[in-house]
Amino acid sequence: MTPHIRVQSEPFSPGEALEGIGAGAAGVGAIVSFTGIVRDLPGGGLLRMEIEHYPGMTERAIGEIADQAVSRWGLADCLVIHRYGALLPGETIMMVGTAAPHRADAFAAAEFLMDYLKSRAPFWKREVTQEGARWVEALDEDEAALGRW
Amino acid sequence: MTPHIRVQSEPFSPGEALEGIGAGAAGVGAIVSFTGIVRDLPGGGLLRMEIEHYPGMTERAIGEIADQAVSRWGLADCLVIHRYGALLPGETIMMVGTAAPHRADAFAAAEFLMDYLKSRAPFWKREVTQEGARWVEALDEDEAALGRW
Amino acid sequence: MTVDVLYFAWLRERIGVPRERIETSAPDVAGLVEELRAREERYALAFSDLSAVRVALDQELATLDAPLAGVREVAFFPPMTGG
Amino acid sequence: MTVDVLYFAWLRERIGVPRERIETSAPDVAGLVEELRAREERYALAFSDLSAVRVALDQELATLDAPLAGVREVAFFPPMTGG
Repeated sequence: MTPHIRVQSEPFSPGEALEGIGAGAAGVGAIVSFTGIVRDLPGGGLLRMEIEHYPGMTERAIGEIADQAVSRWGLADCLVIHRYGALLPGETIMMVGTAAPHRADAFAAAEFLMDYLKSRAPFWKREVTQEGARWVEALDEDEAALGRW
Repeated sequence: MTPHIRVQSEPFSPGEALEGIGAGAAGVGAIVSFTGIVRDLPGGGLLRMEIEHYPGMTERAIGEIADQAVSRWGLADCLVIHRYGALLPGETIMMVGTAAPHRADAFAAAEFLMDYLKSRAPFWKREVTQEGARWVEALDEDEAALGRW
Repeated sequence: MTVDVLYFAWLRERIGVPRERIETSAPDVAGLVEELRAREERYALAFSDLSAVRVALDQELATLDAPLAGVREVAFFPPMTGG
Repeated sequence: MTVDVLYFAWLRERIGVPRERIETSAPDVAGLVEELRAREERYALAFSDLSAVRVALDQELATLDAPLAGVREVAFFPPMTGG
Protein backbone atom coordinates (compact mmCIF):
# COMPACT_ATOMS: atom_id res chain seq x y z
CA MET A 1 0.00 0.00 0.00
CA THR A 2 1.03 3.60 -0.52
CA PRO A 3 1.56 5.58 2.70
CA HIS A 4 -0.44 8.77 3.12
CA ILE A 5 1.97 11.67 3.60
CA ARG A 6 1.11 15.30 4.22
CA VAL A 7 3.64 18.09 4.72
CA GLN A 8 1.80 21.32 5.46
CA SER A 9 1.81 24.56 7.41
CA GLU A 10 -1.93 24.44 8.15
CA PRO A 11 -3.29 22.99 11.40
CA PHE A 12 -5.05 19.63 11.19
CA SER A 13 -7.34 17.58 13.40
CA PRO A 14 -5.67 14.43 14.83
CA GLY A 15 -9.12 13.04 15.60
CA GLU A 16 -10.28 13.33 12.00
CA ALA A 17 -6.98 11.88 10.81
CA LEU A 18 -7.30 8.92 13.20
CA GLU A 19 -10.78 8.11 11.88
CA GLY A 20 -9.28 7.71 8.41
CA ILE A 21 -6.43 5.36 9.34
CA GLY A 22 -7.11 1.82 8.15
CA ALA A 23 -10.60 2.75 7.00
CA GLY A 24 -11.65 0.34 4.29
CA ALA A 25 -8.54 -1.85 4.67
CA ALA A 26 -9.18 -5.54 5.33
CA GLY A 27 -7.76 -7.48 8.27
CA VAL A 28 -6.97 -4.49 10.47
CA GLY A 29 -7.03 -5.37 14.18
CA ALA A 30 -4.77 -2.68 15.60
CA ILE A 31 -4.31 1.03 14.99
CA VAL A 32 -1.63 3.09 16.72
CA SER A 33 -1.30 6.86 16.51
CA PHE A 34 1.32 9.26 17.79
CA THR A 35 0.66 12.99 18.02
CA GLY A 36 3.46 15.47 18.74
CA ILE A 37 2.59 18.74 20.51
CA VAL A 38 4.63 21.94 20.96
CA ARG A 39 5.61 21.94 24.63
CA ASP A 40 6.34 25.14 26.47
CA LEU A 41 9.86 25.48 27.89
CA PRO A 42 10.39 24.09 31.42
CA GLY A 43 10.14 27.57 32.97
CA GLY A 44 7.56 28.80 30.42
CA GLY A 45 8.18 31.69 28.05
CA LEU A 46 8.09 29.98 24.65
CA LEU A 47 6.54 32.50 22.27
CA ARG A 48 6.52 30.16 19.30
CA MET A 49 8.28 27.23 17.68
CA GLU A 50 9.42 27.76 14.10
CA ILE A 51 9.90 24.73 11.91
CA GLU A 52 12.00 24.98 8.76
CA HIS A 53 12.09 22.18 6.22
CA TYR A 54 13.59 21.25 2.85
CA PRO A 55 10.71 21.18 0.35
CA GLY A 56 11.02 18.24 -2.00
CA MET A 57 13.47 16.28 0.10
CA THR A 58 11.02 16.30 3.02
CA GLU A 59 8.34 14.40 1.11
CA ARG A 60 10.93 12.07 -0.37
CA ALA A 61 12.62 11.27 2.96
CA ILE A 62 9.30 10.69 4.75
CA GLY A 63 8.13 8.54 1.85
CA GLU A 64 11.19 6.29 2.09
CA ILE A 65 10.85 5.93 5.86
CA ALA A 66 7.13 5.14 5.56
CA ASP A 67 7.72 2.60 2.76
CA GLN A 68 10.22 0.82 5.00
CA ALA A 69 7.70 0.69 7.86
CA VAL A 70 4.96 -0.66 5.58
CA SER A 71 7.04 -3.49 4.19
CA ARG A 72 8.83 -4.40 7.41
CA TRP A 73 5.68 -4.66 9.55
CA GLY A 74 3.13 -5.54 6.87
CA LEU A 75 1.06 -2.44 7.50
CA ALA A 76 -2.43 -2.17 6.05
CA ASP A 77 -2.22 1.61 6.34
CA CYS A 78 0.36 4.25 7.22
CA LEU A 79 -0.12 7.98 7.74
CA VAL A 80 2.41 10.74 8.35
CA ILE A 81 1.46 14.41 8.76
CA HIS A 82 4.17 16.97 9.59
CA ARG A 83 3.74 20.72 9.82
CA TYR A 84 6.23 23.50 9.21
CA GLY A 85 6.16 27.23 9.91
CA ALA A 86 5.39 29.01 13.18
CA LEU A 87 3.51 27.06 15.86
CA LEU A 88 2.29 28.13 19.30
CA PRO A 89 2.72 26.10 22.49
CA GLY A 90 -0.01 23.46 22.65
CA GLU A 91 -0.35 23.22 18.86
CA THR A 92 -0.02 19.87 17.12
CA ILE A 93 3.26 19.57 15.18
CA MET A 94 2.87 16.17 13.62
CA MET A 95 1.20 12.79 13.68
CA VAL A 96 1.89 9.25 12.57
CA GLY A 97 -0.63 6.45 12.28
CA THR A 98 -0.21 2.75 11.59
CA ALA A 99 -2.73 -0.03 10.97
CA ALA A 100 -1.86 -3.74 11.12
CA PRO A 101 -3.47 -7.08 11.91
CA HIS A 102 -1.74 -7.29 15.32
CA ARG A 103 -0.82 -4.76 17.98
CA ALA A 104 2.91 -5.51 18.26
CA ASP A 105 3.44 -4.61 14.57
CA ALA A 106 1.36 -1.43 14.76
CA PHE A 107 3.30 -0.25 17.84
CA ALA A 108 6.74 -1.13 16.47
CA ALA A 109 6.05 0.58 13.14
CA ALA A 110 4.82 3.77 14.83
CA GLU A 111 7.92 3.94 17.05
CA PHE A 112 10.19 3.26 14.09
CA LEU A 113 8.50 6.07 12.13
CA MET A 114 8.97 8.49 15.02
CA ASP A 115 12.61 7.58 15.58
CA TYR A 116 13.44 8.03 11.91
CA LEU A 117 11.37 11.18 11.34
CA LYS A 118 13.16 12.74 14.30
CA SER A 119 16.67 12.30 12.87
CA ARG A 120 16.29 11.56 9.16
CA ALA A 121 13.57 13.88 7.85
CA PRO A 122 14.83 17.38 7.00
CA PHE A 123 13.11 19.51 9.63
CA TRP A 124 14.78 22.00 11.97
CA LYS A 125 13.15 23.50 15.04
CA ARG A 126 13.83 26.98 16.37
CA GLU A 127 12.55 28.17 19.73
CA VAL A 128 11.60 31.82 20.00
CA THR A 129 11.37 33.48 23.43
CA GLN A 130 11.36 37.09 24.65
CA GLU A 131 15.15 36.79 25.02
CA GLY A 132 15.70 35.69 21.43
CA ALA A 133 15.72 32.59 19.27
CA ARG A 134 17.78 29.42 19.33
CA TRP A 135 17.97 26.36 17.10
CA VAL A 136 16.97 23.17 18.90
CA GLU A 137 19.97 20.85 19.05
CA ALA A 138 19.70 17.23 18.04
CA LEU A 139 20.08 14.87 21.00
CA ASP A 140 22.58 12.03 21.07
CA GLU A 141 19.77 9.83 22.40
CA ASP A 142 17.68 10.49 19.28
CA GLU A 143 20.50 9.32 17.05
CA ALA A 144 21.10 6.37 19.38
CA ALA A 145 17.42 5.40 19.16
CA LEU A 146 17.95 4.42 15.51
CA GLY A 147 20.26 1.66 16.68
CA ARG A 148 17.39 -0.46 17.95
CA TRP A 149 15.98 -0.93 14.44
CA MET B 1 -4.09 12.50 37.78
CA THR B 2 -7.09 10.19 37.67
CA PRO B 3 -7.28 7.99 34.56
CA HIS B 4 -10.43 8.22 32.46
CA ILE B 5 -12.02 4.78 32.25
CA ARG B 6 -15.13 3.79 30.33
CA VAL B 7 -16.59 0.27 30.17
CA GLN B 8 -19.58 0.29 27.87
CA SER B 9 -21.52 -1.67 25.27
CA GLU B 10 -22.19 1.39 23.08
CA PRO B 11 -19.97 2.26 20.11
CA PHE B 12 -17.68 5.27 20.49
CA SER B 13 -15.63 7.50 18.20
CA PRO B 14 -11.85 7.00 18.55
CA GLY B 15 -11.33 10.35 16.83
CA GLU B 16 -13.43 12.23 19.36
CA ALA B 17 -11.73 10.36 22.18
CA LEU B 18 -8.27 11.22 20.82
CA GLU B 19 -9.14 14.92 20.72
CA GLY B 20 -9.83 14.78 24.47
CA ILE B 21 -6.59 13.08 25.52
CA GLY B 22 -4.25 15.50 27.25
CA ALA B 23 -6.55 18.44 26.51
CA GLY B 24 -5.91 21.13 29.08
CA ALA B 25 -2.99 19.29 30.67
CA ALA B 26 0.29 21.22 30.91
CA GLY B 27 3.60 20.00 29.53
CA VAL B 28 2.19 17.43 27.10
CA GLY B 29 4.49 16.81 24.12
CA ALA B 30 3.44 13.31 23.10
CA ILE B 31 0.12 11.50 22.77
CA VAL B 32 -0.14 7.83 21.84
CA SER B 33 -3.38 6.00 21.09
CA PHE B 34 -4.14 2.37 20.43
CA THR B 35 -7.43 1.28 18.89
CA GLY B 36 -8.47 -2.38 18.76
CA ILE B 37 -10.76 -3.54 15.95
CA VAL B 38 -12.74 -6.78 15.52
CA ARG B 39 -10.91 -8.66 12.77
CA ASP B 40 -12.68 -11.18 10.60
CA LEU B 41 -11.37 -14.75 10.77
CA PRO B 42 -8.52 -15.60 8.33
CA GLY B 43 -10.93 -17.30 5.93
CA GLY B 44 -13.81 -14.92 6.69
CA GLY B 45 -17.11 -15.99 8.19
CA LEU B 46 -17.10 -14.23 11.56
CA LEU B 47 -20.73 -13.30 12.24
CA ARG B 48 -19.96 -11.45 15.46
CA MET B 49 -17.62 -11.26 18.42
CA GLU B 50 -19.27 -11.45 21.83
CA ILE B 51 -17.43 -9.95 24.77
CA GLU B 52 -18.38 -10.98 28.30
CA HIS B 53 -17.01 -9.15 31.33
CA TYR B 54 -17.20 -9.08 35.12
CA PRO B 55 -19.02 -5.87 36.06
CA GLY B 56 -17.42 -4.22 39.05
CA MET B 57 -14.14 -6.09 38.83
CA THR B 58 -13.62 -4.81 35.27
CA GLU B 59 -13.57 -1.15 36.32
CA ARG B 60 -11.46 -1.96 39.36
CA ALA B 61 -8.86 -4.00 37.42
CA ILE B 62 -8.57 -1.42 34.64
CA GLY B 63 -8.28 1.33 37.25
CA GLU B 64 -5.37 -0.40 38.97
CA ILE B 65 -3.57 -1.03 35.66
CA ALA B 66 -4.08 2.59 34.58
CA ASP B 67 -2.91 3.95 37.96
CA GLN B 68 0.28 1.95 37.58
CA ALA B 69 0.87 3.35 34.09
CA VAL B 70 0.28 6.92 35.26
CA SER B 71 2.73 6.74 38.15
CA ARG B 72 5.38 4.69 36.38
CA TRP B 73 5.61 6.90 33.29
CA GLY B 74 4.48 10.22 34.77
CA LEU B 75 1.49 10.48 32.47
CA ALA B 76 -0.36 13.78 32.17
CA ASP B 77 -3.44 11.90 30.95
CA CYS B 78 -4.58 8.33 30.54
CA LEU B 79 -7.71 6.99 28.84
CA VAL B 80 -9.09 3.45 28.60
CA ILE B 81 -12.34 2.59 26.81
CA HIS B 82 -13.40 -1.06 26.53
CA ARG B 83 -16.66 -2.35 25.09
CA TYR B 84 -18.59 -5.52 25.90
CA GLY B 85 -21.52 -7.24 24.20
CA ALA B 86 -21.89 -8.27 20.56
CA LEU B 87 -19.61 -6.58 18.01
CA LEU B 88 -19.44 -6.96 14.25
CA PRO B 89 -16.22 -7.36 12.21
CA GLY B 90 -14.69 -3.92 11.69
CA GLU B 91 -16.16 -2.47 14.87
CA THR B 92 -13.93 -0.83 17.44
CA ILE B 93 -13.54 -2.96 20.60
CA MET B 94 -11.39 -0.73 22.73
CA MET B 95 -8.94 2.13 22.92
CA VAL B 96 -6.17 3.35 25.16
CA GLY B 97 -4.61 6.80 25.13
CA THR B 98 -1.61 8.22 26.95
CA ALA B 99 -0.20 11.74 27.20
CA ALA B 100 3.29 12.52 28.49
CA PRO B 101 6.04 15.12 28.06
CA HIS B 102 8.16 12.75 25.93
CA ARG B 103 7.38 10.14 23.30
CA ALA B 104 9.20 7.17 24.86
CA ASP B 105 7.03 7.37 28.00
CA ALA B 106 3.78 7.75 26.08
CA PHE B 107 4.62 4.72 23.90
CA ALA B 108 5.79 2.53 26.78
CA ALA B 109 2.72 3.33 28.88
CA ALA B 110 0.34 2.55 26.01
CA GLU B 111 2.02 -0.81 25.34
CA PHE B 112 2.01 -1.63 29.05
CA LEU B 113 -1.72 -0.83 29.23
CA MET B 114 -2.45 -3.08 26.25
CA ASP B 115 -0.39 -5.99 27.56
CA TYR B 116 -2.08 -5.85 30.97
CA LEU B 117 -5.62 -5.26 29.68
CA LYS B 118 -5.19 -8.30 27.45
CA SER B 119 -4.41 -10.72 30.29
CA ARG B 120 -5.45 -9.03 33.53
CA ALA B 121 -8.77 -7.31 32.88
CA PRO B 122 -11.77 -9.66 33.16
CA PHE B 123 -13.00 -9.84 29.57
CA TRP B 124 -13.65 -12.98 27.56
CA LYS B 125 -14.13 -13.09 23.79
CA ARG B 126 -16.36 -15.55 21.96
CA GLU B 127 -16.33 -15.90 18.18
CA VAL B 128 -19.64 -16.72 16.53
CA THR B 129 -19.68 -18.21 13.02
CA GLN B 130 -22.26 -20.08 10.95
CA GLU B 131 -20.77 -23.32 12.32
CA GLY B 132 -21.18 -22.30 15.95
CA ALA B 133 -19.41 -20.39 18.69
CA ARG B 134 -16.08 -20.81 20.40
CA TRP B 135 -14.33 -19.04 23.25
CA VAL B 136 -11.12 -17.35 22.17
CA GLU B 137 -8.20 -18.97 23.97
CA ALA B 138 -5.58 -16.89 25.75
CA LEU B 139 -2.20 -17.05 24.02
CA ASP B 140 0.98 -18.00 25.82
CA GLU B 141 2.63 -15.03 24.10
CA ASP B 142 0.14 -12.63 25.71
CA GLU B 143 1.02 -13.93 29.16
CA ALA B 144 4.71 -13.84 28.25
CA ALA B 145 4.40 -10.20 27.14
CA LEU B 146 3.86 -9.20 30.78
CA GLY B 147 7.38 -10.33 31.55
CA ARG B 148 8.91 -7.33 29.80
CA TRP B 149 7.43 -4.95 32.37
CA MET C 1 -19.72 -19.29 55.93
CA THR C 2 -21.75 -18.15 52.93
CA VAL C 3 -20.14 -16.91 49.73
CA ASP C 4 -21.44 -15.72 46.37
CA VAL C 5 -19.76 -17.80 43.69
CA LEU C 6 -19.64 -16.35 40.14
CA TYR C 7 -18.76 -18.13 36.91
CA PHE C 8 -17.76 -16.58 33.59
CA ALA C 9 -17.28 -17.66 29.98
CA TRP C 10 -17.13 -21.44 29.45
CA LEU C 11 -17.13 -22.09 33.21
CA ARG C 12 -20.51 -20.36 33.35
CA GLU C 13 -21.73 -22.38 30.36
CA ARG C 14 -20.60 -25.72 31.78
CA ILE C 15 -22.00 -25.11 35.25
CA GLY C 16 -25.17 -23.62 33.84
CA VAL C 17 -25.61 -20.62 36.16
CA PRO C 18 -23.81 -17.26 36.29
CA ARG C 19 -23.80 -17.10 40.08
CA GLU C 20 -25.01 -18.97 43.15
CA ARG C 21 -24.86 -18.62 46.91
CA ILE C 22 -22.89 -21.42 48.55
CA GLU C 23 -22.49 -22.55 52.15
CA THR C 24 -18.93 -23.75 52.66
CA SER C 25 -16.49 -24.65 55.39
CA ALA C 26 -13.48 -24.78 53.05
CA PRO C 27 -10.46 -22.91 54.41
CA ASP C 28 -9.20 -21.88 50.99
CA VAL C 29 -10.09 -21.70 47.29
CA ALA C 30 -8.72 -25.17 46.57
CA GLY C 31 -10.98 -26.59 49.27
CA LEU C 32 -14.00 -24.82 47.78
CA VAL C 33 -13.17 -26.24 44.36
CA GLU C 34 -13.03 -29.75 45.88
CA GLU C 35 -16.48 -29.26 47.43
CA LEU C 36 -17.89 -28.05 44.12
CA ARG C 37 -16.34 -30.92 42.16
CA ALA C 38 -17.95 -33.43 44.54
CA ARG C 39 -21.39 -31.90 44.00
CA GLU C 40 -22.31 -32.87 40.46
CA GLU C 41 -20.85 -33.98 37.16
CA ARG C 42 -21.14 -30.48 35.61
CA TYR C 43 -18.88 -29.01 38.32
CA ALA C 44 -16.39 -31.87 38.00
CA LEU C 45 -16.30 -31.18 34.25
CA ALA C 46 -15.91 -27.42 34.64
CA PHE C 47 -13.05 -27.83 37.12
CA SER C 48 -11.36 -30.81 35.45
CA ASP C 49 -8.33 -28.77 34.34
CA LEU C 50 -7.38 -26.25 37.00
CA SER C 51 -4.52 -24.88 34.91
CA ALA C 52 -7.24 -23.29 32.74
CA VAL C 53 -9.09 -21.75 35.69
CA ARG C 54 -8.45 -18.34 37.25
CA VAL C 55 -9.99 -17.05 40.48
CA ALA C 56 -10.80 -13.65 41.96
CA LEU C 57 -11.69 -13.03 45.61
CA ASP C 58 -13.83 -9.95 46.15
CA GLN C 59 -12.87 -8.83 42.64
CA GLU C 60 -9.10 -9.15 43.10
CA LEU C 61 -7.12 -11.85 41.29
CA ALA C 62 -5.99 -14.58 43.68
CA THR C 63 -4.49 -18.07 43.67
CA LEU C 64 -5.94 -21.47 44.58
CA ASP C 65 -4.17 -21.53 47.93
CA ALA C 66 -5.67 -18.17 49.02
CA PRO C 67 -7.70 -18.38 52.26
CA LEU C 68 -11.46 -17.77 52.11
CA ALA C 69 -11.81 -16.16 55.55
CA GLY C 70 -13.80 -12.93 55.26
CA VAL C 71 -14.35 -13.31 51.53
CA ARG C 72 -17.85 -12.55 50.22
CA GLU C 73 -17.49 -13.04 46.47
CA VAL C 74 -15.53 -15.78 44.71
CA ALA C 75 -15.32 -15.74 40.89
CA PHE C 76 -14.05 -18.53 38.63
CA PHE C 77 -13.18 -17.94 34.98
CA PRO C 78 -10.80 -18.94 32.18
CA PRO C 79 -7.67 -16.91 31.34
CA MET C 80 -8.78 -13.45 30.26
CA THR C 81 -8.86 -12.40 26.61
CA GLY C 82 -9.48 -8.66 26.63
CA GLY C 83 -7.92 -5.91 24.57
CA MET D 1 30.42 21.99 -13.23
CA THR D 2 27.60 24.08 -11.83
CA VAL D 3 25.63 23.05 -8.74
CA ASP D 4 22.82 24.59 -6.75
CA VAL D 5 23.94 24.80 -3.13
CA LEU D 6 21.24 25.06 -0.45
CA TYR D 7 21.67 25.96 3.21
CA PHE D 8 19.23 25.35 6.04
CA ALA D 9 18.75 26.42 9.67
CA TRP D 10 21.82 28.05 11.26
CA LEU D 11 23.96 27.29 8.20
CA ARG D 12 21.57 29.42 6.17
CA GLU D 13 21.68 32.15 8.80
CA ARG D 14 25.48 32.23 9.01
CA ILE D 15 26.00 32.20 5.28
CA GLY D 16 23.20 34.68 4.72
CA VAL D 17 21.50 33.13 1.70
CA PRO D 18 19.19 30.10 1.38
CA ARG D 19 20.66 28.97 -1.93
CA GLU D 20 23.20 29.96 -4.54
CA ARG D 21 24.54 28.63 -7.83
CA ILE D 22 28.21 27.69 -7.61
CA GLU D 23 30.81 26.82 -10.23
CA THR D 24 33.07 24.13 -8.81
CA SER D 25 35.72 21.66 -9.90
CA ALA D 26 35.73 19.80 -6.58
CA PRO D 27 35.59 16.01 -7.00
CA ASP D 28 33.62 15.44 -3.80
CA VAL D 29 31.63 17.15 -1.05
CA ALA D 30 34.70 17.67 1.14
CA GLY D 31 36.41 19.48 -1.75
CA LEU D 32 33.38 21.73 -2.24
CA VAL D 33 33.40 22.57 1.47
CA GLU D 34 37.08 23.54 1.21
CA GLU D 35 36.33 25.84 -1.71
CA LEU D 36 33.46 27.45 0.20
CA ARG D 37 35.54 27.89 3.37
CA ALA D 38 38.22 29.70 1.35
CA ARG D 39 35.70 32.15 -0.08
CA GLU D 40 34.77 34.33 2.87
CA GLU D 41 34.73 34.48 6.64
CA ARG D 42 31.01 33.68 6.85
CA TYR D 43 31.55 30.35 5.05
CA ALA D 44 34.58 29.51 7.20
CA LEU D 45 32.44 30.18 10.26
CA ALA D 46 29.48 28.12 9.02
CA PHE D 47 31.72 25.15 8.21
CA SER D 48 34.06 25.45 11.21
CA ASP D 49 32.72 22.27 12.88
CA LEU D 50 31.98 19.64 10.25
CA SER D 51 30.73 17.17 12.87
CA ALA D 52 27.67 19.44 13.13
CA VAL D 53 27.05 19.54 9.37
CA ARG D 54 24.98 17.09 7.34
CA VAL D 55 24.78 16.95 3.55
CA ALA D 56 22.26 15.79 0.97
CA LEU D 57 23.00 15.27 -2.73
CA ASP D 58 19.97 15.64 -4.98
CA GLN D 59 17.80 15.31 -1.87
CA GLU D 60 19.38 12.08 -0.59
CA LEU D 61 21.50 12.03 2.56
CA ALA D 62 25.19 11.57 1.77
CA THR D 63 28.60 11.79 3.39
CA LEU D 64 31.49 14.24 2.99
CA ASP D 65 33.47 11.81 0.85
CA ALA D 66 30.63 11.37 -1.66
CA PRO D 67 31.57 12.29 -5.27
CA LEU D 68 29.92 15.29 -6.90
CA ALA D 69 29.88 13.95 -10.45
CA GLY D 70 26.42 14.35 -11.98
CA VAL D 71 24.98 16.04 -8.89
CA ARG D 72 22.75 19.07 -9.47
CA GLU D 73 21.70 20.00 -5.93
CA VAL D 74 23.87 20.00 -2.80
CA ALA D 75 22.30 20.87 0.55
CA PHE D 76 24.09 21.59 3.84
CA PHE D 77 22.30 21.63 7.18
CA PRO D 78 22.67 20.79 10.88
CA PRO D 79 21.49 17.46 12.34
CA MET D 80 17.72 17.24 11.83
CA THR D 81 15.26 17.86 14.63
CA GLY D 82 11.89 16.80 13.30
CA GLY D 83 9.11 14.86 14.96
